[in-house]
Formats: sequence, C-alpha cells, structure tokens
Amino acid sequence: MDNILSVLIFFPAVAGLLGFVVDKSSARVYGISVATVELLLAIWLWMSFDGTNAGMQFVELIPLVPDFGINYYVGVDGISLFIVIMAALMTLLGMIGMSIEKDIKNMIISLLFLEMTMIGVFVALDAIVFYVFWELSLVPMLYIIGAWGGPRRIYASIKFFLYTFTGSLIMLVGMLFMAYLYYSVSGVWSFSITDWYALVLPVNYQVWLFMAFFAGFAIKVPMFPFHTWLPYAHGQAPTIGSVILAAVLLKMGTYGFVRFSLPLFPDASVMMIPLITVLAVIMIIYTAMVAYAQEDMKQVIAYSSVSHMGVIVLGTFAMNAEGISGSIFLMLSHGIVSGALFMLVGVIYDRRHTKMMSEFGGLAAVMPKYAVIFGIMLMASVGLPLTIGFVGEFLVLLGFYKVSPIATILAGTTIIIGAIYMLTLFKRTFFGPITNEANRNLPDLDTKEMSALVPLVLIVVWLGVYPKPVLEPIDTSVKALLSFMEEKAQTPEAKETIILTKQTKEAE
Amino acid sequence: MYEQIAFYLFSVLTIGLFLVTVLSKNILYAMTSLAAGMVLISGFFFLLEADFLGVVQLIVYVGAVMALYAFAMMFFDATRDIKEKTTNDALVFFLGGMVALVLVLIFLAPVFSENIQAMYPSVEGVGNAQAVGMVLFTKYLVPFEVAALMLLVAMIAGIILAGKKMDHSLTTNDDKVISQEDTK
Amino acid sequence: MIGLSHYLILSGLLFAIGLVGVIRRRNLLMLFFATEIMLNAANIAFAAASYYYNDLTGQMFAFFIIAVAASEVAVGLGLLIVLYKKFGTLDLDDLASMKG
Amino acid sequence: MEKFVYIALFAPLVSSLFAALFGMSPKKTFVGVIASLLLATSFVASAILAAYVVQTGHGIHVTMMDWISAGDLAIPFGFVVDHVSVTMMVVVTLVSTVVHIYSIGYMDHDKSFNRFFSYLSAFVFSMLVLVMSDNFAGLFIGWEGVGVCSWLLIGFWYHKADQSPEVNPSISPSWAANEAFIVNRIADLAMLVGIFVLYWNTGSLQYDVVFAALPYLDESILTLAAIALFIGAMGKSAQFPLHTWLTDAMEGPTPVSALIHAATMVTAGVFLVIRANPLYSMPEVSEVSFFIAALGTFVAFFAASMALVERDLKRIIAYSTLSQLGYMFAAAGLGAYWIALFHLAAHAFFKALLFLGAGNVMHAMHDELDIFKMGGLKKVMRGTYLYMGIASIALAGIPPLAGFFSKDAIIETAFNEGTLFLWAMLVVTAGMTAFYSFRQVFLTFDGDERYKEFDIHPHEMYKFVLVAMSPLALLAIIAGFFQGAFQKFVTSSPLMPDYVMSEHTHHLAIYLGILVLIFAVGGIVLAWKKYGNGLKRDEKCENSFIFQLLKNQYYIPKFYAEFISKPYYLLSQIMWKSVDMKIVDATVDSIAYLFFKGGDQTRKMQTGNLSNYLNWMAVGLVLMLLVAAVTALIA
Amino acid sequence: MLEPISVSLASLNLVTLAPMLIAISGGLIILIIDLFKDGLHKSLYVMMTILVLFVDFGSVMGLNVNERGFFDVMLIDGVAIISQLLILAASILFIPLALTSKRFHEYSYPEFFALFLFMIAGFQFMVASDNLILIFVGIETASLALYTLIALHNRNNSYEAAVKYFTMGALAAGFFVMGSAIIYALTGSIELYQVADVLQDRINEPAVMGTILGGSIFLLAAFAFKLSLFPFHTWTPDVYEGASAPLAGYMSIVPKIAVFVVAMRIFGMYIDLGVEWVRILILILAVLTMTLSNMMALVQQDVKRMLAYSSISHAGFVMAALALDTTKGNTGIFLYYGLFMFTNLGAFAMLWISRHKNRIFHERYDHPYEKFAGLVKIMPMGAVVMGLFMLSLAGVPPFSIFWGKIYIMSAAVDAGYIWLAIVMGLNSAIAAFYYLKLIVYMFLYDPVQNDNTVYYNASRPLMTIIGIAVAATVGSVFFMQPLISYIFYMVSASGY
Repeated sequence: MDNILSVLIFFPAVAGLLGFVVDKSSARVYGISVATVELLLAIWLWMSFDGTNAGMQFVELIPLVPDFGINYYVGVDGISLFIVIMAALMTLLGMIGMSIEKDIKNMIISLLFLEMTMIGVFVALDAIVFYVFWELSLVPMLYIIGAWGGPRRIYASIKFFLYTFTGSLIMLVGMLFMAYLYYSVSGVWSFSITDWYALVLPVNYQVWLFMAFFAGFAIKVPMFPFHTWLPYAHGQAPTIGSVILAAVLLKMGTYGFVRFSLPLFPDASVMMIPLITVLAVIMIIYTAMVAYAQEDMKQVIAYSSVSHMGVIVLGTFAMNAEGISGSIFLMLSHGIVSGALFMLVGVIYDRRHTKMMSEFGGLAAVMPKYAVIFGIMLMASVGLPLTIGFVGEFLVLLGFYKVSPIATILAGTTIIIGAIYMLTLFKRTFFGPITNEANRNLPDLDTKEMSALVPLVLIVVWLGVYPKPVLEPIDTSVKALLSFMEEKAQTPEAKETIILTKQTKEAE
Repeated sequence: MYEQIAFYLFSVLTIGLFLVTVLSKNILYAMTSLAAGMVLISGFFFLLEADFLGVVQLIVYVGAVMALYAFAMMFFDATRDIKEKTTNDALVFFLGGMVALVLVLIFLAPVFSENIQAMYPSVEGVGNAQAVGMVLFTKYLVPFEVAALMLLVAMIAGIILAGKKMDHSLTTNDDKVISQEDTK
Repeated sequence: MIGLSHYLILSGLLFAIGLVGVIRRRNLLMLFFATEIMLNAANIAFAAASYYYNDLTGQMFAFFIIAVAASEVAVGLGLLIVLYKKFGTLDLDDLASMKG
Repeated sequence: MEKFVYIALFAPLVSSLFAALFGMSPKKTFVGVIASLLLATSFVASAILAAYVVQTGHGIHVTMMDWISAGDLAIPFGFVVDHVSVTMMVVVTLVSTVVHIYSIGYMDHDKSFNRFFSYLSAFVFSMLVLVMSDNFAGLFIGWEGVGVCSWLLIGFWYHKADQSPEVNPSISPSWAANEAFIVNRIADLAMLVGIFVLYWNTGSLQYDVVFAALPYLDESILTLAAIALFIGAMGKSAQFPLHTWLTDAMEGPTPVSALIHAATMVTAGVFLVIRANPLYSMPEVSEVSFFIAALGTFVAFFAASMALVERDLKRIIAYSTLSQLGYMFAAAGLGAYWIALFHLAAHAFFKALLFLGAGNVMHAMHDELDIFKMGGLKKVMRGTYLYMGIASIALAGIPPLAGFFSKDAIIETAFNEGTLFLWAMLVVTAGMTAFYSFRQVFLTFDGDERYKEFDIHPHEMYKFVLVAMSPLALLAIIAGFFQGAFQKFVTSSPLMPDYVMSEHTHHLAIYLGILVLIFAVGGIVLAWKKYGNGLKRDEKCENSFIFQLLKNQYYIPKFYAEFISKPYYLLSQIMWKSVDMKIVDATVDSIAYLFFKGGDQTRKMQTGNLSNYLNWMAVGLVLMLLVAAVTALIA
Repeated sequence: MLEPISVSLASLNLVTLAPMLIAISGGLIILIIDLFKDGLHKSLYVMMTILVLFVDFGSVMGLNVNERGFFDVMLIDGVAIISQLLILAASILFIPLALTSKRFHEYSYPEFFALFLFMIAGFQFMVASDNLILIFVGIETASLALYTLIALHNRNNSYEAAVKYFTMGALAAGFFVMGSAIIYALTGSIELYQVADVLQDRINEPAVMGTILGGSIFLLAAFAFKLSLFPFHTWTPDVYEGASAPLAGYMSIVPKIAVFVVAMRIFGMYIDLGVEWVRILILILAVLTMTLSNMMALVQQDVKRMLAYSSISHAGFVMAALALDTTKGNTGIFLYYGLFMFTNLGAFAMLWISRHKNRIFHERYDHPYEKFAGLVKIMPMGAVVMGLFMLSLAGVPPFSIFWGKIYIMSAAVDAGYIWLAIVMGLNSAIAAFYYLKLIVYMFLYDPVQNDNTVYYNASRPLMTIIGIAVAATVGSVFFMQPLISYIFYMVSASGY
C-alpha cells in the first residue's frame, strides 16, 4: 500500500465528515473506533517502514498547481514517522479518556479533523501543503478551546489563533521568497522541500529566510518571549485540548526547525545558534521558575511544557546526531508525558472542578492508582533514567555540550528546577494529610481513565528501557540530514560546527 | 487682440459667476449665476472654434439641465434662503486654494507640444458641426450609442425613483400587509 | 497671445471653485451645481486643447461630458425627490444615520 | 556464570514487581517473606560470583542489550562483575537481605507493608545497576534510580503534615524526600557534565574505553571531568555543602535509613570515586584528589561536631554516617582506594546494625526518638543493647572490631601522605566519634528510665528480627580481620591500584594506632562520665554560642531556606506576576489593543456626514497633488 | 469638402461588440415584456437575466484575444475577456439572490433587471476599451444604474446610501474628467496606446513632469474612489449597509474588477513609463487602505459593515498587486477577485438569508454580531458554512482566498517588495481577528433568545447559491491550476 500516507491523512477527515451523520449518543464510540483504526494504520506504516533507509518513504506526488509549483507531496522519514504515530496515539487515548458530555459529537468531529491536520503537517513535503495543514490545525483547536474551555476560553482561543496565525504568515512570506529564489535559479516554480534542499543560498539570504521561518516556528513552539499564549490556551482548554496541544501541536514548531531551518539554511542555522541558545536557556530557566510560582496544577504543567520545549529547541541546534536525534526523541517523550500529565490533571478536575493545588493534599491515600501513575509521569517528566523522558533529555544535553558547555550547564538546570516545581506540585497535591473534606471520598481512576493512561505508562517505560526501535530510524535520518547539511554548508564556521558521526565519515 | 479681450473678460465673468454659485446663500442666485456661467462657457467654445459644442452647451445645459434644476427647485420649495452650516471656511479655502495653486503650477508648464500630430484634425473649409458629425458617427459611434444607453438608464432611473410606487416600501412592510394590499 | 496654458489655468481655477462648492455646500441641490462647475471646467480644458492641437477628439470628450452631466442630473434629481419625500429636507447634515 | 549475574541483578527487581502487585492491598506477610527470599537469592548469587572472581581472578562482563544509540554514542546495558563491583554487590545484597527480613518485623503494623517492600527491592535493584554497570550512563541509571527510591522511601509516610522547622527540623517526610531529591539533582547535573566531558573527549562512556583514553587527554579536560564527577559524588554522599538532606532523610522508616542512608546509597559517591580511580589517579588531577581528601576530612569533623549535641537518635547516627563518609573520601582522595572500599564495606555492616538497633529502640519507644526521653532501656532490650553496643564500638574504632582496622588505615594513610593537618583532624574526629556514639548508647540504654515519665512501655523486638541482625553484628566484629585478604583480593584487579604504606609509616603504624585508640577511648570515657549515670543537663553549656551553632547545624539549613529557597520562590513569583504577566504578555496584548484603539480612532473619520466624506476626498486629492508638485519641483 | 467615408463591415469587427449588445438587448426585452404584461413574477425576470448573461458569457468566451474593433475603440485583449467573464459569472451568481422567500421592494420592478443588465453592459464597455471616452461613458452608465439599484431597496438607509454614493461619484467623475483633460492637453490623445507613445517622448521634458504626475493623480483619485481606497473609501461602509446584502456583495466585486482593469491599463502605463511616483503613491494608498480599514473593521458591531470594511481591505491588498506591474501581479488581481467572488458571495448570501424586514436584534443594524450568537446550536450547517466563508476571508488555507493571497504575496516577493508581502501578511493577521469574532459568536456563544428564526429569508435558490459558493471555496485547490494558467495566459497575452 504505497498511498498509506494519504489514507492516514484523509481517513480521519472523511470519518469526520461522515461523523455528522452519526447520532450524538454513539459519537464517542464512533470517534474511538476511527481513531483506533487510524492508530493501527499508523502502526502498519511503522511496520512497513524501512528503518535503515534514511530518505523519504511512501512518497506520493500529485501535482495540484503545477504552474505555481504546488504539489500534493507527502512522504515520511525517520524524523516524522514517530510523530505521526504519536499524533494518532494521543488522539485515540485522549478520546478514550475524555470526560466531556456536552456537544460530544462536535468534539469528536473536531478531533478527527484535527487529527488530519496534525498528520498532514508531519508528512507534508511541499511547503504549501505543510502550510495548509499547519494553519488548518488552528481551526479545530480554536473551537475545542473556545467551546469547551474555562471561563476565559474565548480570550484564550483567539489569542492562540491570532498569535500563531501572525507568526506563520511571516513564515509564509519566507516560503514564497524561497520559492522565488528556487525559481530564479532553476526557472521552475516549486514548493517541494526536497527541491529546495538542493538550493545553496548566499548566507545573507539564509539569515533573512531563517528569521522568517523562525517567526512561524518560534511562536508555535512557543519560544520565549512568544510563549504567553500557551498558558492561557492550556489553562482554559479542556483536557483533551491540552493533551493534543501539548503532545502534538507544539511539536510542529520544533519539527519545522528540523525539516526546514536546518537543511535549508545550514549556515544561518549555525550563525543563529547563539541567539537560539540564549532564548532556549531563558525559556528553560525562566518558565521553570514561573511554573514554580503557579497555583494552578494545569498552569504548572503548561509552563513546564514551555520549559521542556526549550530543551528540544536546544537539541535541534546541537548540530550533531546525538543532539538532534535526542531532540526528536524528546519531542515524542514530551508528547507522551505532557499529554499524560494533562490527562491526569483532567482526571482530578473532573472530580473536583478545580485545579488549584491549595484545594488538594493527601490525595495519595485516597486515590493510590492515580498517585502512582501521576508519580510515574512526574518522574518521566523530570527525566528519570529508564523512563522515556531521560533518553531525549540526556542526548540533547550531551549533544549540545559540544556546542556550548556553559549553555548546557545552564540548560541542564532543567533537571533541578524541573524537579523543584514538579515535586512541589506532587507534594502539595498528593502528600500530607487530607485537609479538605471534599477530597476524602474521591473515587480512584475508573476503567475509562485507566485504559487511557496505562498504555502511556507502558510506553513511558518501554521506550525508556528500550528506545532503540524508535531511536534507530530517527538516528538514521538525522545522520543523513547532518551529512547533507555539512555538504551544503559554505561558511567554515558551519562546516566546523556541524559534526558528522564517525560512521558517516567512514562511509564517505 | 479681440480674442485676448474676450478671453479675459469671459474669464473674469465666469469665475465671478461661479463664485456666486458656490458662495451664495440664495439658491435662486446660485442657479441663475450658474446658468449665466454656462452661457459664458459656451462663449469660450465659440472662441475656440468649437461651434457645435457651444451650441450643445447652450441647448443641453442652459436649456435642459437648468430647466430641470428650476423644476426641482420649485418642487423642493427651495426659493427661500438656505440655512447651511458651513464647513470650516479655513479648511474649505485651504483645500480650494491648494488645488487651484497646484493646478496653476501644473498648467504653467509648457503643456503644449508642437510635435503632436492630430488624430482627427479639423479639415479646412469644413464646418465644425460637419466635422464633429463625421468623427462622432464613425470613430465615436460606440460611445455615442453607449451614451444613449446611459440616457435611457437615467430616464428609467428618474422615472422609477420619482414614481408613486416608491411611496410604499415592500422592503419594510410585512409580507402579509403587502399581500393584502395586492389583493385590494 | 492667449495660449493653451491660459485656458488650462482658467479651467483649473474653475475646477477649484467647483471643488470649493462641493466641500462647502450642505444643500444637496446646490452641491450638484458645484459638480456641474467641475465638469464644465474640464470641458474648457478639452475644448482648448482640441483647438490648439487642431484635433476633434477633445470636443468629442466634451460632448460626452455634457451628456453625462445631463444624465447625472436626471438620476440625481430622481434621488433627491425620493429623499425629499422621505426626509423633507435636502440638507446633508440630516443624512447621517449610518456612521462609524 | 552469566546467569548468576542476571540472577543477582534481577532478583530484587522481581521482588519489587511482585510486591508492587500487592501495593494497594492490605498487609500480606508473605510479600515480605518472598521479597526477603528473593533478596537472599540475590545475595547467594553475588556470593557465588564473588567466589568465582576470587578463584579466577578476573571479572565477568556481560552485555545484555543496547540501550541508547544515537550518533556515535552507543550505550548498552552492560554489566561488569569485577573485584570492586562484586565487593559492593555482596555488601549491598547482604545488608539488603538483612534489612528486608528486619522490615518484616519492623513494618509489622504499617498498612503500606507491601508497598514498602516494593520500594525497598526496587532500591536494591537500582543499587545493583549502579555498582554493576560497565559504563557511566548505566551508573547514572542506578544513580538516579536509587535517588527515586530514596525519595519514595523517605516520603514513605507521606501523610504526615508539615511542621515548622523548630518542631521538626526535617519538616515532614514528604518535604525531606523532596529536599533529598532536589539536592541530589544539583549534583547529578554536575555528574552529567562530567559524563559529557568524557564522552566528547573519549568518544565513549564505557569504563574500559574511557580509562584507556585518559592518558591522551588535556589537563583541563581531566580536571573538569574529575571535578564534575566528584560534585556528582558529593550529592549522593551528602558532602558539604550538599549534606543537609541526609539528616532530614531520617524521616523515612528506619530500615530505609539503615539500608539507604547508611550502608549503601550514600556510599555510591565513594564508589564512584573508587570506580573512576584511573581518572583520579592521573597526576594532572592531583589537586582535585587532594581537594577530595581535604573535603572528606572536613566533613568528617564537621558532621561529628554536629552529632555531639544532637538529641535525635537517628540524626546522631546520620551525622556519624556523614562523618564516616568523610573518612572514606579522605582515603579515596589520598589514593588509598582499597582502603576506602574496605571502610565502606565495614561501615556498611556496623552502621546498618546501628540503625537497625535504633529502629528497634524506636519501635519499642513508639516512634519516640529523643534520647533525652529514653534511658535504661537495656533492661527491656538486651539484644538490641548488645547489637548497638557492638556497632558503637566498631564505629568508635576500638579493636578488634571492624571499624578500628578500616578507620585506622585511613588515618594512617593521611599520615603516610604527609598531610599532617588532615591526619590530625581525622584523629580528633575519631575521638569525637567515640564520644557521640557512646553518648547515644549511654543515654539510650543506661541511666534512669526517663521514658516512664511519658507513659511508654517499651518492649523488645521480635526474635526473628534479632536473629536476622546477627550476621551484621558478626561482620561488624570480624570484618577487620580480613583486611589483608581484602587488600589482596581487590588490588589484584587491574583497575584497582594498590596502596601500601611507606616504610616510615609502617614503622610508626603501631604508635599511630595507639594514638587514635587513645582518642577513641578518651571519647568513650568522657561520654561515660557525662552520661553514663543518666542525663545531666547543663543549661549554661546548652546556651553557649558553640552549642547553639552545632545544634542548629551551623545555621546552614536556615541559610539555605532564607537565602536560596525563599528568594527562589519570591523570584519565581516576580517572574510570573511581574515579568511574564505584566511585561511579556502585556506587550503582546497591548499590540492588539493598539490596533483596537487605532480602529476606534480611525472610525471617527466615518462620521456619516456626506460633507465630511467629500472633504476627505478633497484632502486626499490635495495631498496627492502636493506630492506630485513637490516631486515635480525637485525634478 | 469632406470625402465620403466608406467603411467595410468586416473592418468594424462587430463581434467585439456582441457581448454588450446581448446584455443591452436583454435589458430591452425585459422592458418590452413589462410593457406588454404587468405583474409578472420576479422569478421570470431572474431567469431571463441569467439566460441573457449566459449567452453573454458564451459570446465573451468566443472572442479572440487581442483584437480591436470599431475604429479601434473596442479593445478585446485577454484582460478584457477575463474581466468580462468574471463580471458575468459574478452577475449570474448574484442575481438569483433576488429569489428570496420574502418580498423586497427592488425586485418588484422589472426595470430592476433591465437596469442590472445595462449596468453590466456598462462595465463591459469599460473593460473592453482603452479609449478614455468610452471608459468614462461606460463607468457612468454602470454607476447611474447602480445608484438606482441601491435606492430601489426603498428604505431610509438605502436612499441615504444612494445619495452618498451618487454625490461622491459625481465628484469622482469630476476628478476623472479633469485627469483626462490633462492627459489630453499633454498628448493630444485620449487613447491609451497613443497616450503612451506620446508620453514616451515627453517624459524627458522635465518641465511637464508635474503635469504628467498631476494628470495621473486626478485619475488615481477617481479610481481610488471606485476601488474604495483610503481616504476615498468613506462611502463604502455606508453604502454597503444601506444597500441590500446581495447588492453589497455584488458591489464589492464587479465594479472593482472593472475598475481594476481600467486602473491596470492606465497606471500600468505610467509605471511602465517609469513614473515611479505613481507606483509609490499607489503603494502608500494600498498599505493605508489595508491597515486602516482593517483597524476600523475590528471595532464594528455589524457583520455587514464589518464585511464592508473587509472588502475595502481586500481591495487595498489587490491594489498593492497592481502597483507591482508585473504579469504575475496582474494575474493575481483577477485570480484574487475570481476567488473572492465566491467567498464574498457566500458570506453576503448568508447575511441575505438571515435578513429580517425590520431590525429585531439592534435598533440600527440588520446584522449585529449578536444575531449570530450560538448559531451552531440553532442551525449547525449554517454556522459551519458561514464559518468556512470567514476562514476563507481570513486567508486560512486551503480555502479559496488563501490561494489568491499567496499568489499576490508571491508576486510581491518576486518583484522585490518583500516588505510589502510582510505588511500583507500582518494585515491578514489583523483581519483574522474580526472574522474570528463572528466565528466566536457563532460557535462559542450561547444563542440570544429570540422567537424569530435567523433564517428568515431562506429559499431553495439561495441555498443553491450558497452551496455553489461553499463548493468553490472549499474545493478551490482543484481548480487553481486551470484558473491560474488561463488567467496568466490571458494577462500575458495582453502584455500586462
């Protein structure tokens, strides 16, 4: 099945359309079934994926607007494969764990459309197709936050939409300029990323284009100081919205760096390392501090998301296979872990309709299963070895050490300050005596919640102990990416900073 | 020489009359001076050897347009002094003055050029009306016909806008009311 | 000798007068007078250029301008009649229900 | 032999998972029994491996599977059982087994009995990973694993509420757990940096590869790596200034204190230095090594000084642990790695014994820990008294018990290296050690029965518990005699340099030993004089500055609270409320507001009045004409 | 004496006139039918209009590119053909909106449809000529008809709108003739190809530079009025508000397409001649228009008024493309309007469907935002459809206007105006807010309790039109290729 990617993209969309017909009472089951099939398809994709091949696989190319170089061009490599799978997985688990009753049908349909856009973004190989899915993903998310969110949901959803929309429009200008440059060199219009890869640009052009793309990606990630939409979005979004937002949507930004910025502008990427480093380190430390100051559990996790995304960004610009592979792996792990954490906060919110830590305390005694799973996710979040969180974080810091030891040490404080806010959260919520009578008889996790969370726990442990099946295809593609960048780089600084692995060097 | 005298005389008069049109508070004065100004403009046309145009100006403007305005004036009962809140005069004269100044500056330039070859020159010995007719009914036949269409449009517009049917609006009345009226 | 520029300057001055009328007048009927002045100003410019270039096109244009002016009067007065019937005034200051 | 490696390693994991199955159910004694049996299995396997290593003289190296491989980095799950690690394994599994059995009795009434065993076994597994790993990353797995288990176990009684530091210096178990975790994380960051340095300069994290590459590295790199790794070790082994967590960790159940915070986990830092001895023996890093020794000596003294005035039974032992860790670092820093390891092992035995004894006391006293409220317990708790006596004698360094041999060797080393100041400090500390350990023993077991005032009816621990403790007691007594054999065994490893005293020292050894002994006995005598016949409080002394300083742990916890924790929290608040909300976010919103306001202003031009509209058109025309006129004039 | 002139019929190339003649005769036939029989139902006239326009459409399709006719007055180049096609297509789509379930005043006149057809003929003449006379007469024909159509809605707002539009239009006509007079005085010609030739020579006379610029500015002011560029745009919101929704939607497209063609012919000429200030002025106007109207749209309370401002902003966007004066930019103009047509048609049709005879939700506005609050609960499909249109207007891919936007932005980038592309992008972001506002009202607020249904005025033909608009908006990506290649071919064939 060579067109499995198209099936993956459009299956949820078609299902979403058909979903309008499904009766409200059955919408949830419908959604879960569709998402399950989608996940199975994604796993099938993985099974038929050739992990030793660094290039694009399952490529499909259908001309859409040939005169303007726009093609429906999709493909998957080690870098995107697992994010696709994760998107499918998180959608499914999010749906399973979802507690929303109001307008459930609309929610299911929105989620299915959202799933289409998420998968589309990660498999798109044409800049315009990428952009289409990228922007389109805002719409269902806007609805999810706005319709099912908290009291300030409308402010939050509009802020989310406009902020990201603004950034991506600047990115669009960059894409158009890139296409123009390609046109002026080759005489043919093309928005295919693979075509663009071939283009060696003068360094000053690279810098400007890098900045344009940066505007789009940085807001999405979100990087300091463009991050303020995120706490609102998370704070107001319903659980499912936060899960998807944190798990998948944020990854679009960092994925964009890997897919666009690095290979297209290797010299500019190297030149921009200082800037990125400063921003990322600020992101890591500053937002971790802000997270510590929060009173609302969800806000803690929201800010912690920003902090962790800082580590991912840092790894992306490590310019060596360790760092970049780690960064991509960290995208996955952050997706799983932060998704799970948001689900967990949702669990307690469903019971108490509050997320304030001061309302809780001593929950470990009342809800032991909940506490255990929360604890595991907490440990994964702070990067405990043998959980999924460690592998990526370790590799990123390891990789970035080559670039800047000082920055690595500063960024490495994430393991300390991350522990501070997470443990404080855990202590305030789960430990101590039960001070609030309302908490005394809370029911523990029910089957629905367990079935959403246990798979995540299993993945957290499995990929923490044996990340190889995932890490290896990623690494293969990353190595290819690096050797490509090294070849393409013009400035001596870039050549020097981009580090090839010994294997790659020998192969050359 | 006589040309110059005529030009300056006419110029001063037209400017004066039109100023009255623009500034007068009395609509009757304004209209009268406008009509007079139009007549003088036709004088320019005759000076410029555009006899046919001059005649048309007289017939259409002084004859038709002014008559229309006169009727309208009566209809609106506007013979008395009009009370107008005038716009800030400084702004008005600044804008008018600036436009005048710039236009004068623009036209002080040597606009005329000897090198330009006329496309439709007036032929020696042929009367202006005849020459105009010749061009109008060959080259400008299409615009002429479109002008006819325009007049038709204007006519229809005038008729239906001023017509009785406009007195009862179907837009604002309820459909039930309308159908009752229809059956009546 | 009277040159093209003389006529054009005259035309410009008349145009400016017309513009003054348009921006100053509050009575719609009198405002329409001012627009007529502007059209006539252009007519003079056309006739003059036509004369100096010895080219009939300018007269053609002037001719069509007169036709347009006439049509505009017809439609304009039609509108004014409707307006007057409904509002009982031609003062445009009373005509500001839509704003913002 | 490989299967024994896996049995030794995974038996505790199996035990942990098995116990976890019943984690949320009420107490089931068989869980504890099975866990103990599995731990015993692990011990047996370790012992077999030890015998194998002794016999063959070479280690076993197994690679189970790949863990992380990215770029050039390839980290396997590889385990090495060599002289060093097998020693550790035996010590760890032995103490663990004892503690497991002990816990069956100790945790008897606890409703989270099963959960406790799960955590405890998980800890042993992590510890074994730590010691057995053949690479730094694997070590780090264990390192963090024991950290987490320690967090879980310190916070085991999570339901206790926070108290003010005046009432309870540790505030609450959950607070202490968090403190331990976070402080350890600070050190872990440094350790990671050390790992990164080694990776980027040697291209691998395998011990053998790294050590082989060391001679080719620059001095600065070696120094950096040595410092970074040592900071890592400082955290886990609670060296100054990262020591505060250890005493607070006493909030955990006593078996935990015995196992984790005395015998095994805290010695991981020492183990790391011993493991990485090729690095620390490099002449380029001699300053670092000396610093380690100096810091160790300082901590030995520093901790002992605080123990002098402490009233909390467990905290006294915790300080003594801290102090003994200082001794070990002193030895390791001076290059006497085998001596450090020997002290480590010996210390594990007697300190675990001491803690377990304290646990018995606690159990008897219904969780009362203030030794001022005890006294005369020897009547009701003979066995415990015996055990604690033995352990204290060993700790004080009285021959022929284990502590004498190991500690004396360290002091001797300090002398041998010519670092006389360190030597002097260590000798004095030995005296202090003797004093505070016997102060504790006497106050607890001798003198008047002060507990009666508080209506407590102490009783002796279960028999089987006492029996289970006997191996430790035995070892605390006899371990010292194996010093020579141990030296021979350990230093036969190619990775373990031998350390022998110089001729000169050798000659003086006997005098030095006597000197130390004098100090030790002096301490005991002093303690007897002061406390042997019951508690006599000296108000004047207790109010003196030095007493208060020691009692308040040199005000270090207070300092940390006032100058680190609180400012950090306040800064966080400022970052959130002022910076994030008022600056960053407000900027974004104000841009939007600007457009909105601009719209409000601009729409005013839309007055609805036709005349204004016509004016606007005229204005537009005039402006454009002016532009034209100006440009034309310029042209 | 004058020689008799013999003109061969073939040389007149009468076929170039065919489309306009069809429209005019259609109008006349309607008038005649009305003469013979009173009181026929509006549906008859609607269908007849559609048929006439259909035939007209066919005849335009049959035209050959780059032909002149009738003494070179008629100019059928690619631009003329495309613009006529767009005008006709838009007209065909808009006129069925007359078939509402409720009765509105204008549709009770058969003359309405005749005037409608005459107006279209006027636009067609306008675009199919480069003779300023014919352009002028065409504009005026169309405008006079349009003023009347607006006023025929017959309520206070519509008179006010018509009068405002008329008066400002008269002033703009003054600007136009003055500009033409200056051009004529400079060049002795009013045919643009001639004008271009002469100006080519005269451009090097420094003394007349001011005059050349002055002429262009009068024309620019006149067209800025028609295109509703700042500060000549002030009529737009009021007129849109006063006119009926279909007509407002129509006005946001068809007259603008026609005027853009003329503007392209005139200002393209200036820019080609190297009069750089014209380009700069256009860019300034365009940027001001985009930005300020976006800002004003942010604070509107009425959806129709918001759409009015939004269409001003879109016009500014497209105007910037005109200033580029590249083939791609000019292609972008038509592409944009071709796509904008469907979406805007849909949006205004949705307003039209929801139009009540009297204002229920607000004392002044017909379509306040509150009216649409919670629409998703009242009529989910309606809300989704309206949401789609709003997203498309905001430029969210893959809906139609997005493609127009990137094409124009790409043209700006190609021409080296990257700052312009960024300004366009940022403006789209500002604009997104007010489109989102409606979406937020429809999807995220609870309905305002009201007995009247929102879909007061719905009928099957209207639904069909909306269906078409939805299909075109959503499926735009599939016809982008033919559309772009056709328009590009036509525009480049005309030499723009």
